[in-house]
Amino acid sequence: MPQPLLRVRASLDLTWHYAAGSHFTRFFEALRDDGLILALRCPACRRVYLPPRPVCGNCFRRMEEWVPVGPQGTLRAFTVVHFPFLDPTTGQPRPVPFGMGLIQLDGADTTLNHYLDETDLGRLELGLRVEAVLREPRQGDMGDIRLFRVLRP
Amino acid sequence: MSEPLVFPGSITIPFSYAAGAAASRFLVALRDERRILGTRCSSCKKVLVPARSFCAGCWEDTGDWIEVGPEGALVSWTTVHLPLPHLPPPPVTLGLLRLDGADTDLLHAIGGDSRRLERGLRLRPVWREARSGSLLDIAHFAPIT
Amino acid sequence: MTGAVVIGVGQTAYEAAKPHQAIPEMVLEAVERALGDARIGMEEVDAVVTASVDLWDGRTASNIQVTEVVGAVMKPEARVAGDGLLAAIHAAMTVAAGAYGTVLVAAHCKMSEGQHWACSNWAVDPICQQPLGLDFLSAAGLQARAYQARHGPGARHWARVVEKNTRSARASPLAPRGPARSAAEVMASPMIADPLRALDAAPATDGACVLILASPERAKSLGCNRAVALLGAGYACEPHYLGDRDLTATEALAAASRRAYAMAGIERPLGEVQVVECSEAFSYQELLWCEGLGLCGPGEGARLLEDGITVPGGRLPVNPSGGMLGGSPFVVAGLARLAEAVLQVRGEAAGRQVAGVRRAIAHGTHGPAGQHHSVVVVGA
Amino acid sequence: MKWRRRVAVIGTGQTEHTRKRDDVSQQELVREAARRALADAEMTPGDIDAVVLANMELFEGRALPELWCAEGAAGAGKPVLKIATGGTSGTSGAIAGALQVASGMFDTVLVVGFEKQSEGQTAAGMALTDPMWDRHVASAAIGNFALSISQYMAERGVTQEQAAKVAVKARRNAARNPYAHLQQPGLTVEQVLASSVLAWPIHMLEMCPTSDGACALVYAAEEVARRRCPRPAWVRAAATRHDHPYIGDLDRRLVTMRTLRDAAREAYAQAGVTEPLEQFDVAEIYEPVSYAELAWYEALGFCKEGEAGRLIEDGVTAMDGQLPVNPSGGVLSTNPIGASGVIRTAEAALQLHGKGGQRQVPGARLALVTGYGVYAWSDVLILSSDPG
Repeated sequence: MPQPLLRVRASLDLTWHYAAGSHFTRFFEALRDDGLILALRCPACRRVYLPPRPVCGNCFRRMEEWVPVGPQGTLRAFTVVHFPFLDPTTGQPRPVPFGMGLIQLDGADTTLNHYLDETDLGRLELGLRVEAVLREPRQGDMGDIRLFRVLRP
Repeated sequence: MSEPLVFPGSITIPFSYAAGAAASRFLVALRDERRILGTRCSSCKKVLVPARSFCAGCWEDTGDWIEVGPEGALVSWTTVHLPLPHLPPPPVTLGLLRLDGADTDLLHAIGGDSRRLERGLRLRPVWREARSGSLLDIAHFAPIT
Repeated sequence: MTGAVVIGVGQTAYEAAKPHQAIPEMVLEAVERALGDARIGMEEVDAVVTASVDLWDGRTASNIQVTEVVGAVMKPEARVAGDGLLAAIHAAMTVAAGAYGTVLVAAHCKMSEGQHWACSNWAVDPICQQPLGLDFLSAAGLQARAYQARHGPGARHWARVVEKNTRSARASPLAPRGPARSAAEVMASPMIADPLRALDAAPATDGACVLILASPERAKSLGCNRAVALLGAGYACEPHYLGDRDLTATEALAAASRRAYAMAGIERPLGEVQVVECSEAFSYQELLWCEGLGLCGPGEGARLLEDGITVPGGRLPVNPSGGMLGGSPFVVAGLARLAEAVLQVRGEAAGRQVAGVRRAIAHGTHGPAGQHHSVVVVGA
Repeated sequence: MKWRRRVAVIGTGQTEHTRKRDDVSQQELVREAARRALADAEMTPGDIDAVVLANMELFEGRALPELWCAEGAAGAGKPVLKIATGGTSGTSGAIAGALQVASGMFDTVLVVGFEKQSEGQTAAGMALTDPMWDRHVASAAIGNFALSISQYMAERGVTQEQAAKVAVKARRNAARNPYAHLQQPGLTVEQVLASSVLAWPIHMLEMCPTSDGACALVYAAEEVARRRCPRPAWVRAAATRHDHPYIGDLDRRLVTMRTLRDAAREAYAQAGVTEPLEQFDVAEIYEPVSYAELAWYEALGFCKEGEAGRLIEDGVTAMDGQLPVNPSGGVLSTNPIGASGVIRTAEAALQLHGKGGQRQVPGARLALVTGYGVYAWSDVLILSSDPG
């Protein structure tokens, strides 16, 4: 009789409360209160970063110049995800398929990875113009940008 | 200074850890035979409990399987009074006990009134009726009265 | 000699919580202080070693959030999990190897953001110890009782460690605001893991610590005239199951100390070192770690305190900064001890300076009941 | 190479990597690889001065697993530390172990990388990114690569067929590697392109598996290496680059891959390599998805921008090509994440040891190793039969 091989189950179910800090606080307050998406520009290389953060990684310079960007932008990368992996924030598989893109908001140098309202591959291509669809009413977290809508001519 | 923005977050992921052949045999012995097994290191001859496939100190494979206990002597204990998500509601007493025939101490829950615990106190395992092949098939060790 | 010197030290204040700072902002504060202290710009830093633990931070690859603030963009970085002093020893080895001239070491932790005891249940093996609920608190309770049973010193002696360290912490500008604790207060605080009471445990704190190491040659070329040498370093790990270990002996700490002392040419630390900064996550541990560090024989840690040797002004003050009981977070504590030891050797430990420090010992530990230990000897 | 003293790999060992190992715990899995590496180096645990472990703990829901698993690497009582840097944990662990020996603090170091992904939820672990910014959209390696591949295909004209050829090469090579997880000697391009799409354009058969596995290697300082090993694999270069913390920061990631480019530039300079395609006899590079291998060809200077597709089509990197890439089958065939970087290093070393068996590249003397992690972290090592 082969030796039975047992497994020990354990469910990680813990909570954290993450301090947003001054940069994210300003970002989410502007998003919630004014529907504005704020980025930060490096004083040395002039690169405009999203999300805002304490320093520019290339120059190691603190950044203080806030720049409103978007809400429109250009699709720089895209995919349609089909594999249902477990979403650790919900403990449930994330519903598929969903479209996802790297969006370069007008005025920003970095891109933002977010959902697209399009899941038909045939209707997605680089360079498409997209627009942020904001949640109403906004609550001051990343859910306030629900997804990006492809602007169809 | 305005109220700081703090985001609540949770991580919810199930895990399933392979006990491995040696620990599986140890856990099956708890489940099916209500026996506590150790393994003897082929080099230093210590009887290691819980049973395992090798001795950490000598890094040699263990050889003989030896039943230990079921009774043993309390070595150390602590009664946790904080409500913690990974523990039953407080107070919960965890102890290290040296089972008869073993050369290492077993960690387990200790039952009974924690105020009456003392070093060397003789204990015996209290088995659960429904056993699933887990260290928790022993509900706790209770003082032999 | 380890072949590395410390040229810069930066610490944030250690506070019960830093709700206005995200982790990158907190770490940047320590980085800027360390660069200022070393009088160099980030362009002078060749490589980075970070210390962080993913579950404590509640995220994967927890060092990625500090990549930019530690200056690791387009530079080498390695994350050593566990304790900041261990990260510093590894960094020193990379300098001694000749791979890098300067290495920035950064450790961070915000204990206020997660359930730290519950998280530590996931740091013990999942088969035989985690299901029973063992965590760093209960492991310490088991060790404290075993230590008392073996050597005698109990709650009354431990409480005096808390009294000493929380009073010393008042003199440190970096320690959390809060009152010094009398031994009586400690012994009146609620029992949390019998025999340990609430005030026997180091308070949960947030903070970051950064050190900048360099080769002696690079330090000279950078014009650094206050470099403090890492004279010796050692680290060691004990078996994992508590039941396999002698919780009253400190085999790993003794092994780590022997290696560090041999490198630094120290025979008797009590006579040859002028200050010790050790990582006492619990009151009784300062007594046990003094024994493991060879300051006294087994079981004699309490007597060192009673004889006034380890108090401020004593023959060998231990934790004039207040140590962990004074407020120093997981992961950061060991590196903060090294920072304090360097400040002592430089004579710049504001408010907590010990007279005439030529050599200091820094100690870091992590794991259940001090399973892993790191020891560093620093000197002028 | 300006290290204080020479260091070589004198022994390697790994487990038979597979989807799920029920017969061993994480600790015992580590021991399996460590025993084989010590046997290969003809050493006992007492001959090892220190241990370096590599593992991405939270993928299996652990914290500080080195404190439990060190015993599996004969670490009880010894100096032990763990390196955790995403996918590069294994190569960064390999670099850390080499630097520790070069420092003079230890004469011998045992490095063990390990992962038991069957015990957790890898994609969920990977998706635990910045909680404020992109955790609710994060889609792990598959989602991230799919995004970058759409840019790479558009700018470099790489086709799905060319990418599928990489997967075919990998899985066929793996068929000659007893330790590889996925061995598919008869895999065809058509089968790859017919397999289910995980995230466009990535098909199931061109994405790495999740594996249970461990890999160990023994480093020794020069005098020990010369005494104990007939053909030491000398570490001639090691370089690491990390990058910005968000995927969106990385400008056209696979197209530019500045971290791999810069790490390779530094490593080549350390080892005196000017023509990588000609000088290297074998390469073990870290390719979690087929397209990544093509992007790495360009970043490593094997070819000019846009020529990677030709390289794979002309068989330049096949076992009988000018520069065999991933005789082991690579990450595409085997991916216990914490171990994968150590596997790359060990596979390069065993080629130089002449112990490649059916996957041996005849006469291999100069080997390239790369590691890839998170969004764009890169490690490069160069091993050589010539101490330099």
